[in-house]
Amino acid sequence: MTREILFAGFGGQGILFCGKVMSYLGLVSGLEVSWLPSYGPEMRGGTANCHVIVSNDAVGSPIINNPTDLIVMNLPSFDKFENTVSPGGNIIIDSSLISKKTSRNDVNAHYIPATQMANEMGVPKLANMIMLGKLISVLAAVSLDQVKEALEKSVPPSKKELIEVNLKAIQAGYNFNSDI
Amino acid sequence: MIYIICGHYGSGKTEIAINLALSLDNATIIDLDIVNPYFRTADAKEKLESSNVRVITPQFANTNIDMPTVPAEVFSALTGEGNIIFDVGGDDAGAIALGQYNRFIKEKKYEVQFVINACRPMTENADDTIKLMREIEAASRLKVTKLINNTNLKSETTKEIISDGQDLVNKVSDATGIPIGAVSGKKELLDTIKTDFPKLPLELHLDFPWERGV
Amino acid sequence: MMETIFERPKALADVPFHYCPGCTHGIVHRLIAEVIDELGIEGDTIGVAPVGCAVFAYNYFNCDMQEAAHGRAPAVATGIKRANPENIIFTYQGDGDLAAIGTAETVHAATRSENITIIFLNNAIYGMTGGQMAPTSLVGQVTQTTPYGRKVEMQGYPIRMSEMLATLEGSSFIKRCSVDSIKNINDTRASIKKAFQCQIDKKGFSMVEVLSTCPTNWGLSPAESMDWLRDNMMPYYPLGVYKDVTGGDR
Amino acid sequence: MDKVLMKGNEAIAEAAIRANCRHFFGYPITPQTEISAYMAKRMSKVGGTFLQAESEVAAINMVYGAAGAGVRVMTSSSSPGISLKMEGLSYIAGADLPCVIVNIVRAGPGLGGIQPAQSDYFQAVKGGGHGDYRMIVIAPSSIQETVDCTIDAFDLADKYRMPVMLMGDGMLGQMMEPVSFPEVKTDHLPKKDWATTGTKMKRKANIINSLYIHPEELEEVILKREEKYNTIYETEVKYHTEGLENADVVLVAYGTTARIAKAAIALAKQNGIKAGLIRPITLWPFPTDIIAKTAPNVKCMISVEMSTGQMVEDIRLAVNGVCPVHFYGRTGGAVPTPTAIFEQIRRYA
Repeated sequence: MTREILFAGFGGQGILFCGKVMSYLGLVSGLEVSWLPSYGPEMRGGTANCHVIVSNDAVGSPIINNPTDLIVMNLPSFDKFENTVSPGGNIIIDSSLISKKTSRNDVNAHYIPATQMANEMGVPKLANMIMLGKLISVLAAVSLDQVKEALEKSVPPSKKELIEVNLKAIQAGYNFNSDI
Repeated sequence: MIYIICGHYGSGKTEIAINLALSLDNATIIDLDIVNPYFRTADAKEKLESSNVRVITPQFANTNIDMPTVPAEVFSALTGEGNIIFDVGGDDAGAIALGQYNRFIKEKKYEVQFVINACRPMTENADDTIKLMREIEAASRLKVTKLINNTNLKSETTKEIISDGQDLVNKVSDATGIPIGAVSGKKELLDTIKTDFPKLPLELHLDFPWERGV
Repeated sequence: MMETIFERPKALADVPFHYCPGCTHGIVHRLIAEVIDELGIEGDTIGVAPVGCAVFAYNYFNCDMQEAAHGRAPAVATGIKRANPENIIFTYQGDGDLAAIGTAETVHAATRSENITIIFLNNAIYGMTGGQMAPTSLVGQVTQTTPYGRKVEMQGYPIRMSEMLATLEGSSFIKRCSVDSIKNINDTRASIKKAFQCQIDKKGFSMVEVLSTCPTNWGLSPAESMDWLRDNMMPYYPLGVYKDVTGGDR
Repeated sequence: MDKVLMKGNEAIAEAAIRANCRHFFGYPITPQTEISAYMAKRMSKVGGTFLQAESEVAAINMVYGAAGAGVRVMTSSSSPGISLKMEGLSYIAGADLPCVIVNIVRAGPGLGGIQPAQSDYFQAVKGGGHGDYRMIVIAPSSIQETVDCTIDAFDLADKYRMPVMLMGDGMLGQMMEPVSFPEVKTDHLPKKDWATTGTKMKRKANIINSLYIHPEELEEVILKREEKYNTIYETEVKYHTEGLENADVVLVAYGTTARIAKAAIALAKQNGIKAGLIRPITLWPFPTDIIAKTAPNVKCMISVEMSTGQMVEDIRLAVNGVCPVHFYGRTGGAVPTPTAIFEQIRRYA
């Protein structure tokens, strides 16, 4: 099993953090992982993306050219990466920020209004965790205990109190049924 | 007698100083070139010493160190007997180092020989040459007493080149009233020219590694 | 019975100096060695030698020494001090080293209040390379690279390092001295001692600037050089204490 | 669990601390800044020194001073900053001081760009600074290997009294992978009795210096150092190979590029082409022997680099005309793709 997951959106949406939690999820599940961010000017407000590979085998190239899973949180990233997704792969789209639908019929599209849900929950910054919850449910590979363990490793000790609320957001995404 | 050999960079001061030292009895040659660490009296030290010439050089001459410190021995040589030849560094920059010995030099009989090579840039015409000479005089606080025509293009020197250089040296002499001491050059060439001035045939002592015999 | 009236300081190595006759490097080396003896710190002292005429300073002291690249002595000293804060570190630098190529290292060592001592020889000329303009060469001074005299519009003004470093919060003891007379030589010795004491007391950055001569490149006899120093350098570089906060706590 | 997820830059910093490096002098530059940031946080907690210097020039000279004083010391930078450190590096080599320099390479020349590159290969292995000197250059290709190589770098520096460079690219510095830290031992290494720690009036003064008055004296010192370099060439070469048996085409690549090359080799296999990989881990000393030994058995070799072709020259020297050596590279911060490398394999197979 190898998942090549591309997270993409605006700087400030927590894209890199989202990928980091996913990497820790792989780590606590005993898998090989790699996490590669885009860095530099993009980090300071432009588009941001990161490549996460989770695999049973040693990770070769850490660069993803054709993701098996794409998580997009803005339109430019959707336009840029939509066609790179491997056939049979997943695209998870924040439908409160991207009104377009995918034109591809060889991938599974999951539309979730993550930003709107986060606002309604009173945690506007956690749309990224809602998206991650959706990805976890799509991949159906891990337990919530493992998610909690991964969060504990990703969040610095000074911000421990945020673990619970992050977990709630992940759960909301996990439970959201976008496929009706 | 103190002979001070000065002039423009690359005018041939060191070769003239070495030849002069070899021609005199009881001679001490002082390498006072604080400007350029290459092609200096120290290169001919062995040859000079085997001909009984005392050689005083900056202590780091011919080492890896670019530090032209002048040795205290110079003062002792100046207070002793015999002939002293100062091989001075190029231009006024090189002549500055003479300044500290001014008092000692003036107490003795001395000659300041200004070497001219008309083939060198910055001494191609009389005005520039005189200007440079005046700068050297100011830096050393000594007056030039003789001009030496050492015009040459190294191995490509011809008698025409020497005679062109003589025209320049004559002009400098006329304008300043400083007498011409000699025309210098390789003996074979000097033999081919006619001149009213004394000839100073040179045997060359500074060479490149590829010119040295095995 | 003979009485010893002149003795080589123990911290000074038993080798002849290479300096030109009349050069003041020798005097200042001796003063540093005397101070090291007086303070009894030879076994703890590490000196940093510069590039410049004092490039061989590492041969002249009996303490451990490091040679530094041109201008980098304060950075090298910082590295040594941070590796072992109990050692006493001094740098010995000329004007080109300290005030031109190494200005950044000097200023930042001072502003960090790096607990080191700098002995700064200012003779207004580059000696090692044969008499070119120094950052401290005076206006009008003729050097190999200012053949028509240093001109403000071309080369700017000579830099006063003691005054400049004294404005920095981090400097603790800054003094300008001279070695042109017995009285001033004694004062320089006392100032060097105070600078080392400042470091021993962990009070931060100290520097003693010493106005010095260069007979060879100035084209003057040693005696004339001393006159030139007094007549030309002292008016522009006044002697005195520019900073002294060693009395209280920082 | 003994594994942690770390960025390459963080892993280098932590590995250095585990290797008992307690002195770090740095200056910020992308994409290696995390090393400084990590050191700033961690050094004070382990009783070490982190100092942000006023420039790369000052930082490397602080390294010189501290190395001369006998401690394990490190600095890190990225390409333009490494250029500034070259003066100090030459002095460190000339004074036989041990230290570790990290170069997280970005695109050049000049200001270039912050994206990953391997275009500092020449600078690292052929000199950069002035004079006859060598530097051990190690190029890891995963974060775990980065940890191991950092620890090795300190040991090699101390063993041979010389600067060792750890060279990664921006991608390796920025990416995260799980790592574990081995236990570090240093008791097998020589004592630093040459260091300037104060004579305590019990020994002769130690002098750290690279200046020699007479050419013959300097020549002798250099030739002695050359003997040391020869020993290193004989004993410290490190590389990794894959699928060399029966390979028609062999890729030679290091660092991140080697991982992309692996993906290309997998593509080749799917298409029925037998390709192998030689991955130099030490760039100096260069794995000349394995390349020379492999050359007669293959159709050709392809050097894959993030440059316009630098390591390829050393491969050609090693191959010495026995088989063709081709080059494929991307530069300026662009990264080769597995597909593009595979196209090269297909072209020459």
